[in-house]
Amino acid sequence: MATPARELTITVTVNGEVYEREVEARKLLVHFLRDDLDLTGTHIGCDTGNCGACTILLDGKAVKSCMLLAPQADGATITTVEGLAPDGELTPLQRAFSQHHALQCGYCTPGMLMSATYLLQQNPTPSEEEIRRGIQGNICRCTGYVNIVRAIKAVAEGEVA
Amino acid sequence: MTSTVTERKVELEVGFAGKSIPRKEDKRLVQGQGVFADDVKRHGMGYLHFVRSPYAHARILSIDVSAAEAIPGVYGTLTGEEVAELTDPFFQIATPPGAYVRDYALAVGKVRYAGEPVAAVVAETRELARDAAELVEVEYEPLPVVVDARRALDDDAPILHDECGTNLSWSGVYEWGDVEGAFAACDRIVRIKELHFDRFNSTPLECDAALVEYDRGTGQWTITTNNQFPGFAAIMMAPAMRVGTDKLRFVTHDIGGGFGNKITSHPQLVACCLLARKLDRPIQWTEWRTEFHQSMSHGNERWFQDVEVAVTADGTLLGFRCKALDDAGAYLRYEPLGGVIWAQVSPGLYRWKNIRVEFTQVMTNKAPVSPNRGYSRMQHLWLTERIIDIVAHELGLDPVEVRKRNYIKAEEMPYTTPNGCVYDSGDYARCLDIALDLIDYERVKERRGRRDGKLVGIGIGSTLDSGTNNFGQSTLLNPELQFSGNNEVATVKLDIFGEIVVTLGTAPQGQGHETTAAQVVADILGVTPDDVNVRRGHDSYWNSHAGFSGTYASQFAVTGLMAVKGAADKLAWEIRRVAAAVLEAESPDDILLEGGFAKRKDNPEAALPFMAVGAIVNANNAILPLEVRDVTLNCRHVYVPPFQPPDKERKYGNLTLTYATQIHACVIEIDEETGEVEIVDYAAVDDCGVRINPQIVEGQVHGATAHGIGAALHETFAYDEDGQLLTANFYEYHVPHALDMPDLKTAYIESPSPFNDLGTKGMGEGGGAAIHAICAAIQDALRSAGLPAVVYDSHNPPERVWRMIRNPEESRSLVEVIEA
Amino acid sequence: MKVEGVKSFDAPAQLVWDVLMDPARMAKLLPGVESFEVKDERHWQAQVKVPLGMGGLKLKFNFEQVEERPIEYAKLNAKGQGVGAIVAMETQFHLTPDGDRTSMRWEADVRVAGPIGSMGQRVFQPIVNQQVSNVLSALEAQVAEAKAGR
Amino acid sequence: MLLREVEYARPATIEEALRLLSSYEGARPLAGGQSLVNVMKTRVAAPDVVVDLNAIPELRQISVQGDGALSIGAMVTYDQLLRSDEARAVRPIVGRVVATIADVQVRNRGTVGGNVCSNDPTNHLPPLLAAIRATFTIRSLEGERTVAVEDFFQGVYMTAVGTGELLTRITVPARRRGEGDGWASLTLGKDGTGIVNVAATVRDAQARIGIGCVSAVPVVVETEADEGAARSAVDDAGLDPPSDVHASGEYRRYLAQVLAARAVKNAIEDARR
Repeated sequence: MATPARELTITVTVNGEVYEREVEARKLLVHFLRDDLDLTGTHIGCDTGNCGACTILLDGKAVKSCMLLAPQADGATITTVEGLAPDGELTPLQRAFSQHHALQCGYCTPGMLMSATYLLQQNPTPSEEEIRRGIQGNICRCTGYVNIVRAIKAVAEGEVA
Repeated sequence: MTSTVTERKVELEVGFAGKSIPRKEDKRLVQGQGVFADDVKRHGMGYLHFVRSPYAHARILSIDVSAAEAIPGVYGTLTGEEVAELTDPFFQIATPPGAYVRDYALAVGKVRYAGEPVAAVVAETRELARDAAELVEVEYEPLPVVVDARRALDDDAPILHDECGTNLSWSGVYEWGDVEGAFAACDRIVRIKELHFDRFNSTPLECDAALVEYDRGTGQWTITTNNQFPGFAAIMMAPAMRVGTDKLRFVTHDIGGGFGNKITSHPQLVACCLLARKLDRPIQWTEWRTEFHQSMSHGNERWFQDVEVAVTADGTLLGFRCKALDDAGAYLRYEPLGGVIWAQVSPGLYRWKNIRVEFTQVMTNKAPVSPNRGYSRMQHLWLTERIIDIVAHELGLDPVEVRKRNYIKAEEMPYTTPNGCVYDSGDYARCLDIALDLIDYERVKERRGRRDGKLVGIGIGSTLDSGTNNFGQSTLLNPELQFSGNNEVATVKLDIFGEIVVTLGTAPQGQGHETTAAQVVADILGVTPDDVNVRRGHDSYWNSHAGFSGTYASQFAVTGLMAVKGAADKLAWEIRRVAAAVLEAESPDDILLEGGFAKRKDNPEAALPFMAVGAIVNANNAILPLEVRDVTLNCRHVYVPPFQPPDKERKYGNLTLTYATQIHACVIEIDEETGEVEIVDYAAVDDCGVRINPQIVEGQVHGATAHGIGAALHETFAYDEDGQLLTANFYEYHVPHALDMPDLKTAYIESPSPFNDLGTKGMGEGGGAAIHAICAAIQDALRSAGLPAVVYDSHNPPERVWRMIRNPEESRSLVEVIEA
Repeated sequence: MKVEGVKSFDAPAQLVWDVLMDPARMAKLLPGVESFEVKDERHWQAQVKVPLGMGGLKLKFNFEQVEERPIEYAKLNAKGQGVGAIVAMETQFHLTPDGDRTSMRWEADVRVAGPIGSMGQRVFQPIVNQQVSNVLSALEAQVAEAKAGR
Repeated sequence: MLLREVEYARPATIEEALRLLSSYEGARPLAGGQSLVNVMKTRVAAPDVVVDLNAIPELRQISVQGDGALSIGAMVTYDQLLRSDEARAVRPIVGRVVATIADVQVRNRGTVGGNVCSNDPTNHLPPLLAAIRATFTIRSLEGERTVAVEDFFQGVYMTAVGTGELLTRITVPARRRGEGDGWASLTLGKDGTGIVNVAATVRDAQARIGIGCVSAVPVVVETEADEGAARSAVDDAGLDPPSDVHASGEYRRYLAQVLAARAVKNAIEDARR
């Protein structure tokens, strides 16, 4: 990709599956996931990179997919919310979110789960303060974060199998 | 009343209702398998992008779409001129002058707020649609703007709607009791010159969106959208589009939050419909965050002026009078209903009997307002709570004592307010005591005042969450309107293989209707919620809706669940009849529904599985005894709450069915140098009668509190003098994130509503309790530190607090106490 | 948003005035001018690309000379239209000769509409101040050139 | 969302990047993209070519130089920096401040080079690097030059990095004995966008204060290492901060004084450690 191009062919591994696609250079990664790959679990809640609804794991790191161009993901490995429980067997975080009523409308939930998953990978036993810092980049308008924090804490404390 | 009522046997206290079972919705949502409006795709669909006005007020001289249409991949455009030919202006709720407003799907001739759509472009991709939108040449002649409601009626104020000849949309005087008498009888009159309730909204994380298809053969549109009140959208859209409401099929799936903000998307939906027909292809429209902030559903901004309160020496409140000046923004899309909705809670939680409000609503060059969580009552309840704290501080009384002295008492329930509303049940003083215990009031109150650079204060917010509208209140604004009462629909059926299927008329946005409906049905049919399939969302094709169907105004627990209960009761009776006939029981009353079987009470061995009942009626009915051949096992129930039309002359009558209570208490610390407010403790006590799913109720309390905290400290839709929105995205419009939110302590009592069989009350709006509590706490912190400031605005960012600390007299000068 | 100031030139008022009234020279004052065209003696048009570190902001400017009183006062309006931004500028110059120097009092009222307007004035205001100072130093250079007969 | 058409290139070396930047007019470097991409969404900025620097390993290095100074590659992410033992050892304040920038996702992607080159007045690093006297190494095809902080920041979104040039690294002098650094800010929400940001460093009873959000470039004030002195020095600095919806110029001017005093206080405490 050493010479500038308006359209590029990219190869991305998403949730274990390899996709090769033609994309416009200007296409945001989140639109590529939602519109081109039809992985609509990754949501869009703002224009400014504030809300975190589009959070995914890019090569293992939590990032906001609305602040990357699709071609930047060429060669990368991505996990989206659809990839958390590929065989339908929910992760402890997914179960905890339901048990603790950590979601209402469910729109921020995919991004929130990706940030929480990343947090617990980095720090399996976070304090409440660390949990709040870990999800600071994800806006939820329904829950006031109260039950989200409780759900993550429950997983960290091993209360959710 | 509370104690006695809680002991009353409420049918659903046994079984699944009343339990915090995990939600049926969650499994799909935690896996990203929810279906939101922007997720829906169709072959050959075109993406719509609106061309929006950069000016807050301007004449449209010309619009040239040729350059846009010339681009390959652009399917077509729509302009205001076409809209004005193809549609009629939307129906207006107001009497003149507001009635003369001509509101269309796109600006016609003139733009009246920055961000108003003037044209729409449809193209093959989202990006291309925006590229083309940039090529639409619009020539404007900018006009002077009015952004301050207090200037809107000045002689030299620019007029938004020439047809109206004024910026006044509606005005009316409400007077109940003997106001003059109260002011004659009082010991003191407390005057408050002006208070301001700020402009914000709940900014649901998902913006408005729709996928609209047009069927040339039938002339019908299918509108797959996240509009939360399809009943209202249909009433607005069909006449404007000159079609019957059945030509508009509304479908909702999962909705990413609504909070009232998704009620008035009908203009955009009309634009989508016209383009779907014009271009003969599905139209996909998704609003972007900046567009939402600039153009959708701001909350009602309100000024309270010349407030006068009649008080006796001991702090008993006799009454108040004031002017309320409401800022509707540029168009009346649900307004002027805000001009009467507040009257559901006219005395707040207090016993004063004498109230006069001169209500005036004006239009300004700002985004149109629409319902926002706590709609119109929140503004008024903020006033009553401000009054309590200002009166208490000015008269040297304890805000807690003044509240308790004036609260309506539990033994007075049901309580008829001065304007004829009936507060069904509640125990405010008890809720307050619980809230105060949760923040350890007795200990904390010793800490108030100045403490190493911080000012510590305690605040209380007591509010009502009135639910289940009597739409007859609209006739208090416009006697000609033919609206009254309310209704909601549900169907419950037993399918051929015994599957229980429920459809609702509501359009939930996270309230867990699938779960609570299943809990109610499960108890009635003797199954588990897992056995009950509640269909997601709303679909006109289910014929499971009525005129007021939707999810708004805190009513599902009453209207929605009573419809579900009614339908489930009917189905249970039909199952019993079939079983009685087949099992040769004396009567259906001898049949018991349990574990998915219809059993003879006298002989449980004689049992018919639901599958058999479903199969016989649906596919083997020749064996059915004649007397039960009328059974359909497909039961529809329309719940109609017990309302009378209100008295238009006296503006008197019951405007809502239930009144949930929210009493909040908080402790804050203010950085004395910077004015920054930090919440160090927060408690919310809720009383919404019988709770079908306590965890869901608690979640609503958390969410409403977070919205209040955001509005009180962070969120504002601020405009500059040219009418440009200064907080048009989440970068400038800061919503609380996890570090901004304190952990919340919650508690509850249950005062069942005597006015419905479930004993439930609608809830979820929270009446803005957090705004009232934080404003009170700021004033308490300043007063406790010897600063005689008055909190005069609902929104208090650091600089405003800093100014109150530096110059408390400035805000204090808004208030005077007169010895009567 | 209003910005104003006083600038002194080492040149007689008549010369400063001529520079201000000369579209060709005005063209050289604007930041990032890509094209400049004189419609008539009162109206000019320019394509400018305001240099922002993140890539220029392209605007089409229409200038109108609304008022002038040789050689002490002139008023110039400019309306710029670009993607996401509409800029309206009202500029006034007051010239007072002092000896063989000239002091110019100037006022500019800049109004911005469109997305950039909502981008945050804390970003926008410094940008305007900066562009204005660029224009003024360019003006100084033009005056110097004119004085040197170039 | 929905950007203008743009061309994309992802060079593997600095030379390649420089060649691209100098051969295409309207080419912009794309660092973390946490600011640039958002501005491109508004279409206010629309570069013709973006040169993605994310595949140039050389720009991602953190190292300690011979003189003990910390060398931070322009493409080092905030996350990388706040985890870096070198950074913690050489100049702890850098990691402490970077840890409060935006949120986890942005810190995983956002880079120090992007932060200083965008030079949004609310950015954290400009006032901090001004206070601790960082220097900036800029490369072009012609060669390399080093710029002092005073000359680096030139305006909003404008720095000494010219067209065809690239910021390759930032050098932060090591904290010497008796030296201390402090930070104080008032933000939109906790750890949010700065309303006013202040960094201070003290040494030999002298304080050097860098103030952000009050001008197009960070303002530097030098005075005695004393809270009161800092307050009045900032007062005398005659700041004329912009007003916006979050704060008036008057309030920002006052906050600058209060926060300068706090930053100096923190720096003095830091010096004792």
